[in-house]
Formats: sequence, structure tokens, C-alpha cells
Amino acid sequence: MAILVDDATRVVVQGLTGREGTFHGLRNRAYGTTVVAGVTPGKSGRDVEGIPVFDTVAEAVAETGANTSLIFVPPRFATEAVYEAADSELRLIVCITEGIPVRDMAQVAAYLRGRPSTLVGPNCPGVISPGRSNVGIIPGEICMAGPVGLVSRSGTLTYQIVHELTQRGVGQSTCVGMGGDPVHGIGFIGSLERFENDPETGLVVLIGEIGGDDEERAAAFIAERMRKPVVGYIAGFTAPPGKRMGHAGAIVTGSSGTAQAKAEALEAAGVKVGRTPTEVAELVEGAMA
Amino acid sequence: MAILVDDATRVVVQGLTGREGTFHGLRNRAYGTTVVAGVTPGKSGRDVEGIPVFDTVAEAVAETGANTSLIFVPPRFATEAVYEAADSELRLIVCITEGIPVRDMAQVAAYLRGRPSTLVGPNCPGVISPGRSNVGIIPGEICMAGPVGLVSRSGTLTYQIVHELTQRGVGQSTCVGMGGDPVHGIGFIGSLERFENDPETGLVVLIGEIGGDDEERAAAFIAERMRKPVVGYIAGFTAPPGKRMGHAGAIVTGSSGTAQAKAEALEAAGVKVGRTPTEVAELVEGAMA
Amino acid sequence: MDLYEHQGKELFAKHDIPLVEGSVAESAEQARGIAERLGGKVAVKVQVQIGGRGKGGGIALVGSPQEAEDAAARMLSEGFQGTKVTRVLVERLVDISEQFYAAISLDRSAGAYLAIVSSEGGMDIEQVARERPEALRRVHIDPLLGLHAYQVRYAVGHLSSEAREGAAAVLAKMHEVLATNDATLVEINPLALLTDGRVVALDSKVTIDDNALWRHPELEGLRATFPIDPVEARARDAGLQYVKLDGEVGIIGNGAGLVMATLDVVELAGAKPANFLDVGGGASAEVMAVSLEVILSDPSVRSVLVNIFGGITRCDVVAQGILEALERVVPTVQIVVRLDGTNAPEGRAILAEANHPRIVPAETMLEAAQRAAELARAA
Amino acid sequence: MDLYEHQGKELFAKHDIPLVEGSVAESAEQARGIAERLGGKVAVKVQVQIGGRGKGGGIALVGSPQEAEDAAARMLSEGFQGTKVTRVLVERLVDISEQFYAAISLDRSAGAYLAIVSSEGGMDIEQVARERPEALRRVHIDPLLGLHAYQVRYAVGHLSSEAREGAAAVLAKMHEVLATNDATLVEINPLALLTDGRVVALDSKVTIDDNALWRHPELEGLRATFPIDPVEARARDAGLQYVKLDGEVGIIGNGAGLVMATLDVVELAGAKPANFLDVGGGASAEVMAVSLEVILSDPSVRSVLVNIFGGITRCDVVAQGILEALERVVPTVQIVVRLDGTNAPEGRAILAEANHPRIVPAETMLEAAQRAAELARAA
Repeated sequence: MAILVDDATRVVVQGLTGREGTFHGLRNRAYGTTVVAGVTPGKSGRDVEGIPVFDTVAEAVAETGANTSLIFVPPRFATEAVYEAADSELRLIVCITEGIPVRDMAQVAAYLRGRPSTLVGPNCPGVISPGRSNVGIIPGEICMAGPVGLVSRSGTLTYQIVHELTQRGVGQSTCVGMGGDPVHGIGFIGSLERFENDPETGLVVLIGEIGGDDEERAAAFIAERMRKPVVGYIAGFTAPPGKRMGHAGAIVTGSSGTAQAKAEALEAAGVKVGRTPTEVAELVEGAMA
Repeated sequence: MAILVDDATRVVVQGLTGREGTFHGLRNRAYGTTVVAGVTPGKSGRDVEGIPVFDTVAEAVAETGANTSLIFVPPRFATEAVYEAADSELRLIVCITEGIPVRDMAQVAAYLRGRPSTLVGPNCPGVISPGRSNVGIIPGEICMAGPVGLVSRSGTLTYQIVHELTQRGVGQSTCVGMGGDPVHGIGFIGSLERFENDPETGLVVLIGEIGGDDEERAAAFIAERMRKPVVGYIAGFTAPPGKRMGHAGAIVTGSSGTAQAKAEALEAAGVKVGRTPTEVAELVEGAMA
Repeated sequence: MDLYEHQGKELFAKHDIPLVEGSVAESAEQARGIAERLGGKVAVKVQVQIGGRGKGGGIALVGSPQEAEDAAARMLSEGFQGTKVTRVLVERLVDISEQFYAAISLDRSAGAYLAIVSSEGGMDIEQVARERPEALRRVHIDPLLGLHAYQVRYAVGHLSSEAREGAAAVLAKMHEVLATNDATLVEINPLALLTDGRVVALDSKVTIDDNALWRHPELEGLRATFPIDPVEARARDAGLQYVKLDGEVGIIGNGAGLVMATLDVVELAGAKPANFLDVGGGASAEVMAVSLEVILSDPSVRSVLVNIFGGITRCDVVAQGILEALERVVPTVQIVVRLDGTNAPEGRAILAEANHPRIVPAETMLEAAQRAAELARAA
Repeated sequence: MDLYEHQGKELFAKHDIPLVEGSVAESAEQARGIAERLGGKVAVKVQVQIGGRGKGGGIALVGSPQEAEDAAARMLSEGFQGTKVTRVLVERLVDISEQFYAAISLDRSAGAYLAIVSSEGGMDIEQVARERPEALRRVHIDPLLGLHAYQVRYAVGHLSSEAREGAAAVLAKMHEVLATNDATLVEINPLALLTDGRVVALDSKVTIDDNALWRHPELEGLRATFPIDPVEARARDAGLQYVKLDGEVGIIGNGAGLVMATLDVVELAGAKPANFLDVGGGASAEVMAVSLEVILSDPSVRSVLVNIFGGITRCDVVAQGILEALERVVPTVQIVVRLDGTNAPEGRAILAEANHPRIVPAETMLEAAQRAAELARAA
């Protein structure tokens, strides 16, 4: 099972012929992901180490049965790529691209409402179900298969925590890097809901950070709907208020949105919150024992 | 029960202070409909024979608990009225207005996707659940309560058939005038689905006409999903073919759009199709016996 | 509102859709002059709103100004398939390499516009769609976002590589025409790849949404140039939908569905409609009076059927309108009147009191149709 | 990118949002001249990106050009709450009848813009929201359709009737400012009803989406006018996110989340960060070298912690960058380096081979933080 990506995942890489697209497309394939096609306008008929390239997603889907898109397209064209993938009704769209204007993403979000595709990202590391399929840039070698579902707003922080889990012999069902942009696709709640319904997931790790209220809303969802245990981590307890932290998702807005408030909301929902990545791994290990 | 409108329906009339809005708003109230508010920008604080008028739907809903809108607003402003009603998440929006540009309605249809409101119309006579609630311009006095659900693309033709049913003593659960505009809200399928699930409806009458492929798609739905009997009528067997219908329309639907083709599609789905309104009433009477 | 080929092409020109050089002529002499200016080898095309011009002799490919003049003279005098022809389009002959089809039209069931591009054009496109569906590509256009570049790329992706870029540009501009003018159909058949490499629109079909004409006064004006039957003109000036048919019963009703049902029931009763007129919702006495005058002005009418089911329309008002009309015209045929719905008893009482010799009241729609059919046969 | 009050007001002026007459001064003499032109009674306002100017002495209401000059001189020399002031805005004093609040900002959880209008303004709006929520009306704006007239009507429907029309016009134009300039925040506090009946923006807060600045080169240029710390300027020129803090451990990491977690772990280890710098994804050796130079140029740094988890970023490249930096600057503090993820063994081997006396390798993030904290305390 796992969530979002699994053995049935067939990936088309939008922007496959670009530098990052080629690097990560081949890396995902080397991991074992079924990468069936690439899309680059004007380059149909070529291939990237055997992966055929098409002009449009529609043609790629018709020829290869792709059901998942992985987007490495510059920010000015990335939302067009998302619309294109959505119009082909791909079940999953993973948009790695960083730097997409908020207005463009807000329009995408409005467009996706009520459509069958799930978007992950943008500005995210992607999704991996260890041992099965890796769609994105999460280093596959730090992961191992197991019962922990993980969802995170942050990229490298996710790697850190996954790494610490794996070092302790605790494997993961699926790791979801939802990305830190203010307007994004799947969030904590969508991921938690899928983990709750996934028989292979026994426990969920939620990695949040300061800014916004995603963690507070996730806490409410956990209190109402989750039966599986959740371990949390919030980055930014000591971050200076109001200073930009590298992406817009990490601006502290007034009193709510602080790491303290988020940790308290999660704890009130029964989530054990670790203060360091190491403590998170220890809490998970303890809960699984 | 009935569908769409019932004893819980609380109507706000958008455009209540206009000529038609006042006439039909009061007529609906006289029928027994719970008409709780009107909306006309700049006229808040007034009332129409005791019905309070507000500047916005949001205020009307906050003050009166309206859950259904009835729109009598000129075509240039009617889609704005639909957006406004949808933003207040009214459960039902009945738009009587005729003459709304197709492009405007196509945008409304895109906006309503995935939102909780059901739209009836535009360019429609509205919805009546006889003896309970009348939201629109269907003459209440020709209807009577009973087990027949009716859905129609046509206005006066609906009255004709309802009249013939009532004259035979066959009452109706709900009559849905879906309107004849190319882009519209609820259609045959949405209505049929609701009638199928409505314990008070025992039989459904479907009134179609030439053009488009709504009836063909309804036939497919009936064959697959309906267990209740359906009686059909198609107007336009002898109507002259369009002087110059572009070919694109026929390619789009893959259907000739003729009355003959529609009647055959319905009959193939087990629907008895009457050739005159009188025959429809006779078929219904026979099926109910 | 359907535009004529040359009107559609004028819109195309505004949006830079490549066309073949040409002009409209209203006389054979004008056609000759245009042909001379274009070098002699031209196509002369009747301007009518009927398909099948190619097969039906509505398009003449000629080699000299004299031949162009002769062709135009024939078309303007003879008309086309029974329709009067007041204008011909004279265009330079071009060398065609390939023919395609491109259209953007409303997809009613999707509530959105649909672009269709066929790699085979210049022929009956419905036949292509039936027999070689793989020749057609379709993309839905979101009404809020418009036509995306990837959609255009996909839609023309099955055309020959020489044509793709040109066809993509045309398709994008067709959407501009559609969106800018509130069109519900923009169709080009054939869209041609010429031997010089250009992709041009050889025909045009454009339908403008009547409900949106207030946004486009410049298009509304085009309607004035349409040749129209004087009876239809009178109805239209009164805001009424009038259609001429070839039977003997004149029909007035309120609402398109009820009118269509009335036609059907009259035919089942063994007669044929001569015409029909929809008075729409909330008809006034004046509207009823004009309607009856319009219907009676058709000499093929042997009997009239007025079938009104009152909703917004009040039957007493309808009855008054009928009586008013009878003061203005002296009918030579019987008028069967069936009134039901809002204020029907009052309406019937008004007619009963007037006791006009030409008015035949009927109780039901079926009875009214049978009566009108009998009277038409007897007349 | 946050705009200064006067820059936001220049945008407002382009969109016809009513303002009070005024100009920016960069010297006390200029301020005097503007005050003379405006008739003497003016407000002098520091131009800083910090709230609370009113209470904190950042706004002076004066009665003569001389007083304006004095106030400007004080502000320009003293700064405001520790921030340098290079410009003041001098505006005509107006008679205020009522004060409101209006803003359009991104609602992250809805993925859409949200307009907020408060019938109470000119004060801390978060307090109003907490204590008198009924003073605020909110409407979500669809990103494809924009702000509807009915939404504006609703949003200002609770203001006094004299103010509604003017406030509605301002709100509609605020949305124009937002949409035209890719702003994520447009805020006016207070929006004032003057005694002469006009509704004017007395302040402005505008934030432009950095990711959209390529669409707005004219706004990108504004950044050049911002006073900025030279160290921050160097980092920014290299495309790096650098933030100055008040502790003693310099921190470099990759990715905002990991950097924040590193700050937290350093504090738990008993030290305070002096600054931090996010090298982002896929950092090159050159980027690492510049980063280390920037961090080391801060004299309050007592130790440095480099915490890299390689994903796109390759740890061997990071290690090379660290060594390059150490050829260009001679550090006086120890640098704790923790490398994990992509090519971490190679990176660690490069550092081990270099065996630089200032480099202290660490195995884990926790160990690295503890080591850096110890070193900072010991230094």
C-alpha cells in the first residue's frame, strides 16, 4: 500500500531534458521508480537514456500510461505544467520547482478544486515510498521501508529526521515532502488522512515549522479523526519573529504561528512533540517498541 | 422529503424590489413558501410587504437564515448574483433570468465545480414541491402533491404536462424546470439521481427537446442507475433542422440531436416515451395504476 | 447570430488570422474588377448561410476576370438552393498542399468550450469524425483560464510538421476571436497549408451569442446587412421568434418547448405547420396582436392555432390581444384558441363574450390541434 | 519585499487611491521646504519598516515649517528604535472624522486572498480582532475572478454611511494594486474619513511577492533604495538568505527548516546564534566559500557551525567550498562541520585530508551543536 506513490506509480517527468530533470529523473529510475516518459515541448521523438520524450503530457500519457507527474520546470512555466498534468487527470502531480509566484499558485489551487489530481508542492522535495517508488529529490539511500508515515513542510529537515529514524532501524511507509510555499497542494491533513487509512502505516511523524496555521489545523484533525499515534516536531522555537527565514512559509505572524503555539496545539491533541530531530527519533522508537 | 425544495427551504429573492421579483416573490410566499429576505444593492432597510431587503446576500443570510436564492436580476448582472449566492454557500440557487451570455455562464459553471451550492437554471421556471414550497414562476395552482418527480428543459411545456397529470389526479413530488440554456446548473442526471434517492418519488417524468445530448446522457444514466420507472417526452419531432448548424456541435456531442435519436436512446434505456403531452399523462397514469 | 463567410473573415483579419486576398462584390461588374486586381485566377463564392456550397455549385474556380463576372452574374441572379444571393466573395486562387479542419465551439455537456483540430479537412467533417476518429484531436478550454499553449501544442500535434507552427498560431487566434467577440462557434474548414508554406483560413463560420450582442454593438450592426423576409423582419422588430415553414397551419405559442410540442401534435393530427411564432414569456396584448397579424400575413395559412399556457403570461391579456388584432386585420381563416394556466377562465370569458365568428375556442391542446388540422384541410 | 510607506503610497497614487498631499524629504531643509509649500501644518513621519511609529515618536505633528525642519533633523540624526532613518515623509495635516482599517492579504490556509475591513482603525488591529471581532468583515477573493462588487459592498457595509462609498472605491483599488503588482499584502491603517467627506489612505503597507518581481522590474528597482547592512548586501548579491542575530554562534545550513532546527538545537545546547545563513539547495563550492566569508565577517561570532544534509547539495562540493574560503579568509574561530547525505563520506574525507586546524568535524547534528556551543563559550 503506502500512500501517494507505490508499485503502480508510472512517472512522466515534465522538463526531463533539463539539467535537474535529467539528473533526478534518472536518479529516481535508478532507485526503482517506473519512469516511463519525459515531456519537453519541441523535443518529441528524442529520449533520455531510453526514456522517451514527448511534446505534451497528453501524448506521453496516451503512449506510456503515465499516472504521475514530476515537474522540473522553471518557475515562470511551472504552473502551466501543473495545469497540463491536471488536464490529463494524473492521479499525482509532484512539483519540485521553487520560486513560483503566489498569485499563480492561488490560481492553480482554485483550478484544482474538485478535480481528481492530487498536487504535492511546489517547492518541495517530493514523495518516497521506500523500496518501491521515489518521485522527487529525497535521497533514497537514507530511507528504508517500514511502518512510519512522515509528512513535512521542510526539505532537508525531513532528510535529517528520516536519517535518524533509519539509523535506528525504523523504516518508513511513505515520506511526504509537502513543501513550504504559502499556497501548496496536499498538506498535513490530506497526508494524515491517507496515513490513517493506510494499513501499512502504524505511526505518523509530522514535521512543522513556524508561520501559518497548518499545524494548528492538523492538531484539530488529529484530535477528531486520527487513531494512529502521531509524533511531532516544530522547527523555529528560537527563530527571530518577523525576519524572513528563506521562504515565505516561515514568517512569524504575530502571536499565533509561533513554534510554541503549534507544539502546544499538537500536544493538546495527544501528539508527542520532540524538541530535537534526535528526540523525535527516540519518541518514535519508543512508541514502536 | 421531495427534492431541492421542501419545508426547510428559506428563500432570499435577489432582485426582490424589481417588477418581476416583487410579483413572483409575493406569489411564492402566498403559495406557502418561506420567503425570508430580499436583496437589492442600496435598498437595505426597506421591505416589500414585510419581507426585509438587504444590500448583500451575506447580510440577508446572517439576519434571516436564508438557505435558497431565487434570482430575478437583469442578464447583465445575473451571474454576479449567482456568484454572490454561491459565496454564501446557499444550498440551492434558482436563476430565472433569461438572456445570460454563454461565456458568463460557462465561467459560473467552472466556479461552481466542487462548491456546495446547486444551481437551477438560468432561463428556467424554477422548482416546486407542491403543497410545500414553490421557488420560481411555475403556477402553483396547476400542481398537486403526489408521487411523480418531473424534470424538464422547457417552461410552458412543463406546465402543460403537469396540468394534464393533475387533471388525471396524479400529483407530483417535485417539478424541476432546469431551463433550456446551453450551459446550465442541475440537469437531467442530477435530478434523476435525486429522485431515485427520494422515498416520496415513485416515478419520474423526463421532458426533453431537440439539440444537445442531455437526453442521450440521461438515457445512459437511467439504464445504469435508475430502478424507478421513467416516462419521457421529447419536443421537436417535426421542428425544422437548424438552417445552418455549424458541424462542430454535432461532432462535439457525437449525436445528431434529433428528437427521433433522443426518443430511441430513452426507449433503449427502458423509458416509455409519449408522443404527445396527453400520451405522457396516460403512460404515467397507467404505470401508477 | 451566424455571420457570413466574408464577415467572419473580416473578424479573422482583425485578429491576424492569415487569409487569401479577396473582396466582396455585390454585382457582377464588381466581381470582374476584383478579379482583375487579383490577376484573373480567382474563386467566386456565394455568400449564404448554407453548407455544401462546393458540391452545389456555389463556388466557381475561374481563370479570367470575364469568367469571374459570368460566375458572379449567374450566382446573383439564380441564387443558391432556393436562397437569394446578394453578395459573392472573390478570392485569389491558391495552391493547396494539405487541408485541415479547426473549430472552437461550445461543448454544452461540459459547460465549456472545446477546440477540435482534424488532420483531414475540406470535406464533411462529421464523416471524418465517424470514420477516422483518430484524425481529430479535442481539448477543452477552461472558461476562466483560456487556451493554454500546451493545449494548442497537443491539438496540432498530429498535423504534418510543416503545418504545425502555422496551425498553432491560427488556433490561438481563433480562440482570441471567440473570446473577444462572445462567439459560440469559430470554425475553419478547410484550414489549408499552401505550397508556399503559409497556413490560411479558406472558409469561416462564426456564430455570435445573441445574448451577448449588447457587448458588441459593432457586430449587432452586421445583422442589418442580412437579407431577410419582410414578415420575419416585422416579427423580429417586435422581439418575436418567427419561422416560416411549408405547411398550412399557422401556430402561435408561448415558450419554445410548448411551440415545438404544438408543431408535433399538429402533424400527428394530419396537418403541416405553415409557420410558427413564439411570443415568449409575459406577452402583452400588443405582442399578441402583432403576432397574429404576422401569422395571418402569410398567404399559405389555412387555419391558425393559438396555444397558450399561462405562467408569467396572463390569458386575459392574450385574449384582449387577439381581439385587438381582429380589429386591425380581417382574417379569412378560422383561429383556434386554447388558453390554460394563469387567468385562463378570464381569458376564455373575454373571448366568449366577444363571440367573434373567426374564433374557435378549444378545451385542450390535443383538441385544439385536431380542430386546427381539420379546419386547414377543409379550407 | 516590503515597501516603505511613501513607496506604497506612490503605487496607491498610480491607482487613484486618495491620499493626503505630501512629499519625501531626505534632509531637514527639504522637509522645511515641503512644509512651507503645504502651508506649515504638517505631519513628519520616519520612513522605516517597523510598526508602532505613532507611539514611539516616529511621527511628529507640527505647526510650522521650522518645527517640521526640527522634527526631521531629529529623526534623520537619531534614527528610530535603533534603525537608521534616511527619509521622512512630510504630509499636510488633515481633520479626521473617523478611522478604519482595510487590508487585502494572502490567506494561506484558503489558498486565496482575503479582504478585511474594520470599522475601527488607527490602532493595533490584532487587538481589535481579538476584542471586538464584530468590527471586522472578511471576504475571500477568488484568484481567477477577482473582487466582485457585492464583496466590496459587504466588506464596507458596517462602516458609517458617509464613509461607505469612499471606502468601497478604495477597497476596489487596493485590489487593483494587489493584482497589478503581485502584492501579497496591501494594508491601510488608518483609512480615514475626513471632515470634508473624503476617504483617504493615511498610511500604507505593501508587500510584493519576491517570486514575482521578474514581472515588475520597476518594483525590483525600489530595493536599491533600501538602506541595508553591508554584510547582508554581500550575502544577497550572492543570492543567499542571511539574517543577523545577537548571539555568538555563526550558523550555516541548507534549507530553511534545517537551519531553524539548527538554531533551536544550538540554543538547547546553551549558546545563542550570532547569525544564520541558508545556502539553499545545490550549493556550489563558491557559494559555500562566500557563505563562510559572510558569517566570519561578523565580529560577534565566537564559533561557526556548518550543518549540511546533502540532497541536491553534494557534501564533497561543500567541503571543497569550506577549504576555498579558508584560503581567502583567516578565521580566528573554530568551525564545526557536520556533513550527511549525498556524498557525505567523500566530503568528510576531503576535510580529513586537509586537516585544517580550524575545522572541527562532527558526526551528528546534535553533537555538532553541542561542540559549537562549547567552543563559543570557551572562546
